[in-house]
Amino acid sequence: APADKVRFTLDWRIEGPAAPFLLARDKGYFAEEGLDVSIDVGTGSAGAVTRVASGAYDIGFADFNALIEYEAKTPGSRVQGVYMVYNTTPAAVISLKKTAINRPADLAGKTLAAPIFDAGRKGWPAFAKSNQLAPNAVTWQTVEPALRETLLARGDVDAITGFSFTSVLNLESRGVKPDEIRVMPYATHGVEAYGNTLIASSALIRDKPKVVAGFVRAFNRALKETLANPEAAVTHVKRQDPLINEALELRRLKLALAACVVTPETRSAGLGAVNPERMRRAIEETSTAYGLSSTPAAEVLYTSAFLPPKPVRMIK
Amino acid sequence: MPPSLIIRAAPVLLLLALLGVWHLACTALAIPDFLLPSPMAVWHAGVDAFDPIMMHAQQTLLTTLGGFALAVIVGLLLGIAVGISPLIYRACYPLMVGFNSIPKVAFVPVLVVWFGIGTIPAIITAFLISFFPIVVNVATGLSTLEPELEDVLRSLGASRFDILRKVAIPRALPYFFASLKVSITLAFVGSVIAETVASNLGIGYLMMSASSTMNMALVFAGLAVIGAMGVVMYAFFSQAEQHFTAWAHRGTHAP
Amino acid sequence: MPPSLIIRAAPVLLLLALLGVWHLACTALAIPDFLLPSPMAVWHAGVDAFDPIMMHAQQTLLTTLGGFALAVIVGLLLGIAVGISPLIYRACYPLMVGFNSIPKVAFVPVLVVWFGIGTIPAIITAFLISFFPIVVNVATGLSTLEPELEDVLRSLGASRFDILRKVAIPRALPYFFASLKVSITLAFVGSVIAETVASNLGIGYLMMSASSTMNMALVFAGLAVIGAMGVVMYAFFSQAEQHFTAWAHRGTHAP
Amino acid sequence: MAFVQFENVSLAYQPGGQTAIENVSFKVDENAFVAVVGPSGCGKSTLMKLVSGLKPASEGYVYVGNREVTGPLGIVGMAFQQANLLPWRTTLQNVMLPLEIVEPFRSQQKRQRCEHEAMARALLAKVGLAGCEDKFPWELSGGMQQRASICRALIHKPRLLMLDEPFGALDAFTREELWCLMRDLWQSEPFTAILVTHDLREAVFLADRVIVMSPKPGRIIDDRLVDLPRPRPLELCYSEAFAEHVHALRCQIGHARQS
Amino acid sequence: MAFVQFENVSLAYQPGGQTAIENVSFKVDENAFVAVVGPSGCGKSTLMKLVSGLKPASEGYVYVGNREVTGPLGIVGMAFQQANLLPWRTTLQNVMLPLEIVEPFRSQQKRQRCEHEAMARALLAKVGLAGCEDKFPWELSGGMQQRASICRALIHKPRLLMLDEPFGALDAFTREELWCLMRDLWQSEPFTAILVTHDLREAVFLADRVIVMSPKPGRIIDDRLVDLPRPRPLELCYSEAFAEHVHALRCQIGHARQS
Ligand SMILES: Nc1ncnc2c1ncn2[C@@H]1O[C@H](COP(=O)(O)OP(=O)(O)OP(=O)(O)O)[C@@H](O)[C@H]1O
Ligand SMILES: Nc1ncnc2c1ncn2[C@@H]1O[C@H](COP(=O)(O)OP(=O)(O)OP(=O)(O)O)[C@@H](O)[C@H]1O
Ligand SMILES: [Mg+2]
Ligand SMILES: [Mg+2]
Repeated sequence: APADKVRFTLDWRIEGPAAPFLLARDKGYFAEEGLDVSIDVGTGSAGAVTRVASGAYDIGFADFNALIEYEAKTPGSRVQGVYMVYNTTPAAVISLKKTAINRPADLAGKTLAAPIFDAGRKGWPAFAKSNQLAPNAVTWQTVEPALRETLLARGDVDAITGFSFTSVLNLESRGVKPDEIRVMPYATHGVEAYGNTLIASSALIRDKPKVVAGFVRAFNRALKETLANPEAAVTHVKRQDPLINEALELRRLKLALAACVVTPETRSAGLGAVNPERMRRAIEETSTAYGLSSTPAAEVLYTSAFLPPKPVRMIK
Repeated sequence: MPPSLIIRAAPVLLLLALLGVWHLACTALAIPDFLLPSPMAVWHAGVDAFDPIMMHAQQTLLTTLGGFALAVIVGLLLGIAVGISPLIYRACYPLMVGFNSIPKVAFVPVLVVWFGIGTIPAIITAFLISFFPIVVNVATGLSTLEPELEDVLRSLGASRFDILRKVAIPRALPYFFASLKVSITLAFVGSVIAETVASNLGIGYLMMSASSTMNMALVFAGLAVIGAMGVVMYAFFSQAEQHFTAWAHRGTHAP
Repeated sequence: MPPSLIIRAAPVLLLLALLGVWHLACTALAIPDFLLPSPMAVWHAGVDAFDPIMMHAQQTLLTTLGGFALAVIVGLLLGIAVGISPLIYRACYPLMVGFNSIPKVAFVPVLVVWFGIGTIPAIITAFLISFFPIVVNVATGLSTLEPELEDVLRSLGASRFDILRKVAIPRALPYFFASLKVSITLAFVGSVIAETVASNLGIGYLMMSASSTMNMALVFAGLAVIGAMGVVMYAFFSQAEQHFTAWAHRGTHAP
Repeated sequence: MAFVQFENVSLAYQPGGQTAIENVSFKVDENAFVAVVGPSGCGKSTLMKLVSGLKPASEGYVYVGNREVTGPLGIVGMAFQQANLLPWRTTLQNVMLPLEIVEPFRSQQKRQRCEHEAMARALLAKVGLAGCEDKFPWELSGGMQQRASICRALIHKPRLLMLDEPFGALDAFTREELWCLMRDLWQSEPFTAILVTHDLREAVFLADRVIVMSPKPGRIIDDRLVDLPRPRPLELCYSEAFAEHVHALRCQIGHARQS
Repeated sequence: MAFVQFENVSLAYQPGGQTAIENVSFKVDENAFVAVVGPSGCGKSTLMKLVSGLKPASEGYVYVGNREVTGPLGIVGMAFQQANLLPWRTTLQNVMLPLEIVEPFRSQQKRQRCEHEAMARALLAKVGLAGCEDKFPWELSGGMQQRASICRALIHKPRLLMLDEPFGALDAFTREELWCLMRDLWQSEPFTAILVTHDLREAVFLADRVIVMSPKPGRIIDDRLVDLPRPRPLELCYSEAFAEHVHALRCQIGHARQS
């Protein structure tokens, strides 16, 4: 039978964390499932959700919180999460040690820079609530993503929000020593939100569940291989985009895996799985933080139906 | 309806027609709101957020006009220099073309770091993006001056500056006004783009903020406001053009 | 050095001078590389990544030329329509101005949903951003046609189309070529911007990819390549202009 | 009905403004040669624009070839007062312009390109512009431009030839040569011609009838039959009868200017 | 030394190309009135451009007022063969243009605006253009444009007046009026004048000397003194001596065209 064509969109550019997708494609894991997957870069999670929801793409990789917001704003269940890749949100508040922001409480009255669509900035009320800060305790400075680390390094702002692995590396490339950086991940500061998930369009789930299952299976296999040997996985990133700095992307990949993929929860429940209780709380938390008018049900947002059997998903 | 009235109402009618097509397309093709909101949705979004939109629009208008004013001055001066001096023409033109092929958004971060977040980078971006059409058109207008008209002044022993002021520039005015129309639209683009990169104010910020909450109707309301401001500025230059270059358009009004 | 040689070498000399200033500024002010890399760093980045840059540049050049070709065709037709019909002028001009005040990058996501990411959105963006200067200049060129010249053809019973072809368009050529210079630069901007948002290929993608890993030298190398392509295209049109509008520039070559 | 007929024609350039010509009526028979004379600014060029349909009459009716003139006709050859050569075309290309527009030449254009070019070259040679075919208009002297523009008016053998001071920038000899050229062309293949001129000798030598206009507003104050026999040799200009016509016209114009 | 002096002057429009005038030498004394005649295309306008410094000589030397001419001088008033009025200025503004450029008027401009305007209006009235001050050039007839351009050449009372076929588009009466105007201006406040014309009667009536040129390439073939007494009334044109001059010049030109 001819391979099913699958249009897949990343949430962002070709970087280290995209390794499992590229690996699965290059090593023929998708092909083994009878899939012909094309991989396109994205411009952000919201864009990826929109792309899949509109039917322009079949499967995507996007922040679960963007999915929540999308579903709350335009109910209709066009997209569903099928495999929770990042068990925790990578969002974090990052500051320089010299500004003496040692605890979340020290943030009160400070200026934070972030793009207005940044997951950390949108999720800030949840972070604030968990750490007994008023939601309006900080002043926000809106900037383009690549600019926030520059402003922080120059001391124009006191802190930034961003994905920990991205911002730390960006700061280092601006001449900041790793030991000068303080990272406060949302995940370790009481925020229960999930991170990036595989999303599939409802139409695909309805019409070709086999395709979804095959994709997830192949991805799971690639993710485990990536966890086992990130050095080898990142070569696929380099192959896709020869311009990347392989060492840098390897660090980014390792940081991402360590922070968001390998967590106590995934160690016990396996990769891709979610805890229904936590999920309910996480959705509630995000809805409140984002100021959404409705709280979508967990079943609408996520289905575990396509997860491979637990043993296959287990990691050491 | 008498013909002159049709002509007057034409832009409004065409606008309504386009809105109608847009509306029909949205409903008929069931285009989801998050992709392309219908005109009604945009209208409601605009009305609901009227006050903030006006505040942001004011900021954008001011930065745009600031950048545009700079562009007119620099564009005129550079255009004159390029138009009258073959050396400057050869030296500067290729570089300006090269520079203008580059998306100005790439420079905004640098500007932000130097001038801080806010109005100044937006003004500079608006300037950088909009001066080139003025240069090109003014230079072309000057270099296509009929030598016969120039000779009238030359025979009087006029200085180069006199010739410029009395013949070359008036003759190049139609070119200049044509470039203003292009330039003002680019100035809007420039300031809005700069605002999307780094600003807490302006239509660019409003659009980013709206799109981050998937409020596409508000994004399009912002776009509509920019478009409207562009039209107002155009109307203004159009008046000026009619006043200053009626002689060149004399053929158009013939019965 | 004889004067003609100076004039020939002028753009290169000016370029070298600017690179010198840039270099000095970078070293003297100790501007960090992640903000504004020095010309040497850009050069090395460009040489190191020569092959991928060429591949991306080829993609960008092709999409740009595609969009630009569309823009020339549509711009000419619209410009002619606007230039000869007062009704179309009144109806379309304000809307076009409004439309062009809007940053085209706002439409790219919509285009992506319809056409997928890749070449087509980039071509369309390049087209959308670059047709307007052509419309404006062609329309201005046509409407400033001297009625005396038009009468020459009218007295022969020439059709409107004949008049257009034999008098109005040749007379408007200097305007047209001026607009091409502006338009090609905008087409590059358009395709690069679209590539930064929606493409796996092209200089725009390269720049985004480089900037997300803070390789600013590579970003600027990309910018330089775009600029160089812009200059090459300009040189091409410049040749065509000299060939087709020598009559209009006759004053410039007078001894 | 006459070939060209004006019925109470008035024209104001600005609607409701001053009239350039007022209440003008006259007829021109087919294949007649009519000259129009009058002081500067009296409306001669305006009259030409009305006949050729370049301007619509504000009042009254203009007929050409039994049809009311509502727009430019295809049968006219016109030499304007200013040469109005197209600066992006060489002299030869300028002269060949009507052949690209007017039938039947237009349809023959592809096949008979060489014949057309030969025609144009021959005509240019006749007015003394041999060797200037590939020069651009701005490389020609004033008189040469004027001659090129006469060629452009003649090339397509129009049924109605309109000449607006065609020889004003020429010396007496060239001028007389061109008089003879016009005379011979007209004699061999008659056409209707209207000639505006300030040279009364030219008017009398070439025309069957001379119309005299007065200024402010332009009106016709005399319509004089020139009954000199044809063919007319140049020596006719020194005859008694010729001088009499010229003198009479001169008095008329002098009169017109005073009033 | 004479006021205007040519020494073996040649000019080729294209470097190394055909010469428009070749090896021309002549002198014009201060306050002389010289006419230049010759067949169409013989280089009269070219000569004017050389005198006024608009074109540099390819060979030879041109002196005006004891200085070699290297570029346009400030002391010239020039009426071009084409009127060349600026289309964005009204007739009055066109006429006043030299006052905005030439000293001493330029410095007085602010204070004496009204006087200047009155001067221009008076001059326009003298050439019969009263009432047309606020019209744009394209609203004027050919002859009216030409008259406006003559006013522009005269307004700043230049020491050297250059007129290139200034009366070509005018009827005989207007033309004669302007002859008299020129004569009177020159008589009351003498200036050096060079007049190009095809009208030999005009040349003889106005000038002290008539230079005859021959074409291809332009050379001077005669330099004729017109020794008619001054002041010259219009009736002089009907005198024997006048006719003789005209006839002699006519023969010269006829001769020039043949060669
Ligand atoms: N385009 C125009 N707009 C307004 N008025 C005009 C226009 N053309 C001519 N006129 C006016 O109409 C009148 C007649 O002009 P016209 O050109 O017909 O004169 P003419 O007899 O040809 O004179 P000339 O012998 O000087 O060429 C003049 O008073 C002139 O000012
Ligand atoms: N700008 C120019 N470029 C090239 N050749 C020119 C130019 N102007 C004039 N000529 C040539 O120079 C010669 C003399 O021209 P000029 O205008 O001086 O003649 P003219 O005596 O004024 O004739 P006319 O009485 O017809 O005005 C002509 O052969 C003409 O073709
Ligand atoms: Mg006339
Ligand atoms: Mg001449």
